[in-house]
Amino acid sequence: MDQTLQKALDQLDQASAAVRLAVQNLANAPGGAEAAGDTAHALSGGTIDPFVFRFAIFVLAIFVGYYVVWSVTPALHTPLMAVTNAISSVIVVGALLAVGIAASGIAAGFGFVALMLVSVNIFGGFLVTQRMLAMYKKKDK
Amino acid sequence: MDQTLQKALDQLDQASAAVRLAVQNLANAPGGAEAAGDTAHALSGGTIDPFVFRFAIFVLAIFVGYYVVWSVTPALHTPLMAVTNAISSVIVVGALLAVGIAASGIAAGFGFVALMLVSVNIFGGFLVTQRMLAMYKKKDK
Amino acid sequence: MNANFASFLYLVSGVLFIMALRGLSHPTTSRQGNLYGMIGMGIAITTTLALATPSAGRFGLIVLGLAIGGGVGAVTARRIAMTSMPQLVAAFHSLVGLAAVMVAAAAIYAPESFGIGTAGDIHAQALIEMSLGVAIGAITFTGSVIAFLKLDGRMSGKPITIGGRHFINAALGIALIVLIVLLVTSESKLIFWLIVAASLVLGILLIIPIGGADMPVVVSMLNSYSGWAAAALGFTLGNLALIITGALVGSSGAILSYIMCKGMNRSFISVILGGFGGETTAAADDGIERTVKQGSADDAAYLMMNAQKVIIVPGYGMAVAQAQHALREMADKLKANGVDVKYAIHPVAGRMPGHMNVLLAEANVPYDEVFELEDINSEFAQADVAYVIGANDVTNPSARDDKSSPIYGMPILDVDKARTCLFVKRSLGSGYAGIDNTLFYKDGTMMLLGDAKKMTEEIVKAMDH
Amino acid sequence: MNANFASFLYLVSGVLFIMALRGLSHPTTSRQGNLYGMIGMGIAITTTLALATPSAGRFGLIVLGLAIGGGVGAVTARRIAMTSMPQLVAAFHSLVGLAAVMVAAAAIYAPESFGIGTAGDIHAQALIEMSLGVAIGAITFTGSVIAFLKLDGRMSGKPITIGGRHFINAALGIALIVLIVLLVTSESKLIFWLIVAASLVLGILLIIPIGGADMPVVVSMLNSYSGWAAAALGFTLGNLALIITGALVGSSGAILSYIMCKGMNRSFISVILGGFGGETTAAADDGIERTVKQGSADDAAYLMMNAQKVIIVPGYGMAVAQAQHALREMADKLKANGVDVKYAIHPVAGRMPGHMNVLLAEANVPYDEVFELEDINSEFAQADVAYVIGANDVTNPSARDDKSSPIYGMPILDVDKARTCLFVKRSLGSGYAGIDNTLFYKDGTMMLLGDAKKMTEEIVKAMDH
Ligand SMILES: NC(=O)c1ccc[n+]([C@@H]2O[C@H](COP(=O)([O-])OP(=O)(O)OC[C@H]3O[C@@H](n4cnc5c(N)ncnc54)[C@H](OP(=O)(O)O)[C@@H]3O)[C@@H](O)[C@H]2O)c1
Ligand SMILES: NC(=O)c1ccc[n+]([C@@H]2O[C@H](COP(=O)([O-])OP(=O)(O)OC[C@H]3O[C@@H](n4cnc5c(N)ncnc54)[C@H](OP(=O)(O)O)[C@@H]3O)[C@@H](O)[C@H]2O)c1
Repeated sequence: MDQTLQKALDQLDQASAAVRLAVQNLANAPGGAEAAGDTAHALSGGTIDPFVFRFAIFVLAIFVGYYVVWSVTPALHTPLMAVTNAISSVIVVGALLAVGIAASGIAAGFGFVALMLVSVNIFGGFLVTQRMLAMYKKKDK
Repeated sequence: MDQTLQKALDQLDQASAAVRLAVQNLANAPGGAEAAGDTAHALSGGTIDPFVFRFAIFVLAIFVGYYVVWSVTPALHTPLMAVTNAISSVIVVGALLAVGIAASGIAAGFGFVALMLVSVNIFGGFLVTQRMLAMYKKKDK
Repeated sequence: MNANFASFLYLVSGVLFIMALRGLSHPTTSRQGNLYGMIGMGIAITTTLALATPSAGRFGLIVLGLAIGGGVGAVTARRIAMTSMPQLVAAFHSLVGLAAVMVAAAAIYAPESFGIGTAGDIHAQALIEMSLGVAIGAITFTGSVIAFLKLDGRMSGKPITIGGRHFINAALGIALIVLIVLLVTSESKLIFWLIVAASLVLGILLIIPIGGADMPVVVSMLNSYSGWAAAALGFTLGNLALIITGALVGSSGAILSYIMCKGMNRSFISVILGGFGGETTAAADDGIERTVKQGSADDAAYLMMNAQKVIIVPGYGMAVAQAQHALREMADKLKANGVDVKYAIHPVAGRMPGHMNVLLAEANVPYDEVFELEDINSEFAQADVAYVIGANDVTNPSARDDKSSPIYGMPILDVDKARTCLFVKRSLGSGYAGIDNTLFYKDGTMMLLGDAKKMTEEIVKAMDH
Repeated sequence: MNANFASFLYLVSGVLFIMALRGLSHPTTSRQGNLYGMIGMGIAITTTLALATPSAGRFGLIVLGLAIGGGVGAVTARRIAMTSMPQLVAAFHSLVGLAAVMVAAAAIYAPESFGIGTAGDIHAQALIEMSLGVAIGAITFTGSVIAFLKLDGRMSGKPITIGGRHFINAALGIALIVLIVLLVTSESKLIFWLIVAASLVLGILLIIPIGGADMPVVVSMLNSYSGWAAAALGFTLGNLALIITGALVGSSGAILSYIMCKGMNRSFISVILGGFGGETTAAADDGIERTVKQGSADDAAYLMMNAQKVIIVPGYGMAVAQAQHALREMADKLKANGVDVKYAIHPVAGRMPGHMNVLLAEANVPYDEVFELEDINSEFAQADVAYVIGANDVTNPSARDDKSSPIYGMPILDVDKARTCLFVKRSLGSGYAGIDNTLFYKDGTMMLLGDAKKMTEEIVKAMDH
């Protein structure tokens, strides 16, 4: 009996070891699968870090900014300063996130301060731009 | 003895079942972890389909193209046609891929044809542009 | 090579292509720009090779393909006459179109290698992107072939209009959509080739009804198409260089088409619908007796040598006659005699945007003597002679005065404001738009009937007497 | 909300911001553009709320924050005088800078909520991006506060130069880099706040040595900084709207700084190094006796009423005196009398790009009577009177003729080419650049000494006689 038991327990040990191995394999599986797809995935972008994409977007946006700002008529350079200021307050998305879902109260607090500050900008910036632009008129004939 | 053995085997069964469960959990783990990060990841872009990024890049590149082409001087519109033609042969990357690593021979064959065709363009396009541009000269004083 | 780094390099090559186009904003920076373009292409090719790491045999194939194509391209680029540019560009577009089809076919036959799934299980998104790419590519291919044939005179420039073609085209368009849906659901190679076939036919049908003279707009439009095809395949392959370049080329072609249409004061739609401007028609014989003052080369030489200021207005006829070198010689003679000589270029003179500029540059005319319409139009009033060589429509005052004229509203060069207006052309026939030019019968006009090159050479000779 | 769809919406809002700037290419499209900007912001906010789905309590907080800030902003926007624009923009920048710091702080204190890792295990990349964002944000904050104080006259405009400041700045810069490295390795909150503190100090030290008059360049530069800070946080949050907008704002500020420096013919570096142009200095008394022809309002009224063409050249003094409304009245009187009146604006007239244009627009001067330097400079030769009101440097011929002048090479308005040149200012003192204007002593010049507004009003009265 003892022998059989011993055998059974050995079996158990072996089995669990085998399973442990399988688990390990499985845990590594995603990596393994990717390695298999290899250059293919690399070329298709399957494994590309989103940072690369964001960086590309950033670079192209700088080009767009360059051209779009040079095409602004000098007569509207003051409104341009006001409106770029207004749109830079899109940082409000970070503030909203902090106030909305931050797990820590202190983070939510920072977010609330940020939210108040940029709200001044959002409303102030767009409205003052609107006020300025409303003044630019053509000769009435 | 039989009893003990039975017990041991039962234990084995239970153990393997538990491990199977663990394995399953582990297999689902990546998905599960993502689900936990939830809105957080969503906001950080962790789960964003690369298509969205590519689309953003595409849209911004259209803006850049719009501005950069309008800024081309009319005197160089013919070279512009030649050079855009040359750069559109960047499709060569697809052809290289097909010839270089395509598992199927027929795919490699298609790739080879494509490669020959765009090579005409790459060399022809840039060289003819160069030839044209070399002709534009300032008055020599 | 690391995939992230590769993507970064593809971005770099995209940016270099942007810099290439940016360089064209001025002749002095343009050569540098072209160099950026070449470097960008080099980076894209090297990166792909480094990523794919092909076997030695495959690598040999690649080198072979590049060498064959590159050789043909290089020789063509060296040999081609500047006046054949429109044809050349059309021919090159067709290659890009066909290559796009081939690349898509390779992807369908070996999806694993392109990372878009496995045979029988290709991602639906990739299939959609690919079928868009292949359809646009195939249309670009046959469309460009037709454009090439028409521009090269190997096919009549006459618009070939088939009854009910709009209906046929619409039916083909719908069929294409249905086929794409079928491809996504079935992933059948047969359907893939049906898409290719339908698109090839559509490409032909779309372009044959368009007259030869409208081909430049078509070539530019097809340029735009080849860009969108590249971008679509860029999405499939997840390649940033392709996506960025596709968008650039797509915008570029569209803008040039727009510029041409605006310069002709026609709508893009009317060009695409076709049936306009086939062969040049003879002068309308409306029964009214009109007198024309005809002059000789000697008259012209005398007039210009005694002028203070001469403005040269080249047009399509100069390109046909290859008269640019003779013209430069004539201008040199005049300048040596103290005459102020300038060139005035209408935005749609010739048959391609910038057509006249490149020909004048070929004849070594410095680009700072060549002016655009807005910059020189006010100077005609102070000019003694306007020497109009092979241009017609771009001087036609009916665009300014006659509301019923088909070109009414198109900006024109005010050659009629010059003291004397010399017209070098072979007949009193009309130009591209097929309408009569009342300027020929005006008091201050003198017609120099003959081939542009021969006439100019005779004038040069007469100047030596 | 689906994360992909949200990203798409962020892209849409980025594109709307591009359209907002694009609209400013012409006054007629500019209002539409501003509307696009508002819609873009609305989409960004709504999308974020839909993604985050805050609890009712938190939602209340958000509404409260928006309401408080929005109220303050709206009231400020309505009340602010147009002449105070430079200050206002500086003040607004400081808010964006501080908000960037606060957002970064929130991210450090609750990394899970921002998806950048867990407390104690924040991704290194996110930490780097964040510390860049927070450093630039903090510099923007204190820098803008100083700029605001100087522009608003609450602090002396004199450059405050501390000995060895370049050394201190360099040391602070190095300290910042070390701190960022430490933050990435330790993730300590203390170090985060040290970064904030060092950047706040750096912001002050960078701006106080710059003279009040150079503040516009600084404001524009800080505008650019606020953009880069937003972009850096955009990388951390993986938010497309932030990345795109940050790049737009960053470019915009940099280009405006460049335009200003070029217009002043100074290098950006020399502006940033500071120590230039504090208070306006008195006319240099070089011992040479020079005669000045002084006139009265009656003289000026007589001269202008009998002129055919008058060109008005406004400058900083018009802004100080708020003379734009009186000026418009004067122009109306002249026009009613058949005089041709135009306004000529130098690119750096006033203290802010487009400063004069916005003031004239406020006084209902139609923008098609207002011309830029290149477009009107040739017309001074045909003008009977150039009415220079509160402008000085932008007319100084030493920029054209005197190679030793600090403003040599800066383009100027050729008011000296007009038959008579009227200068309205309070003294013979110099302007922003602190250099003497030889034009005051020229034959064709008549000085109208006095406040710009009062003098113009007197001229208007005199015209009624
Ligand atoms: N540039 C573009 O991008 C573009 C694109 C599409 C369409 N177009 C159209 O093309 C036209 C261009 O105007 P254009 O004034 O340059 O040309 P045009 O109006 O087409 O006139 C060309 C003239 O050249 C003459 N000609 C032809 N061969 C000649 C030769 N060997 N020697 C001397 N004269 C010769 C012809 O008259 P004879 O037959 O009497 O000799 C003809 O009237 C416009 O209508 C424009 O809308 C331009
Ligand atoms: N626009 C920009 O973006 C910008 C940015 C940075 C720097 N700047 C610089 O600012 C300068 C602008 O030139 P500018 O010609 O407009 O101005 P300016 O050269 O600074 O001259 C302004 C003149 O206005 C007079 N003034 C001041 N208050 C007055 C009042 N109440 N009534 C009448 N006159 C008054 C002053 O003379 P009195 O004291 O004798 O009255 C002064 O000479 C340039 O040097 C430019 O480089 C411009």
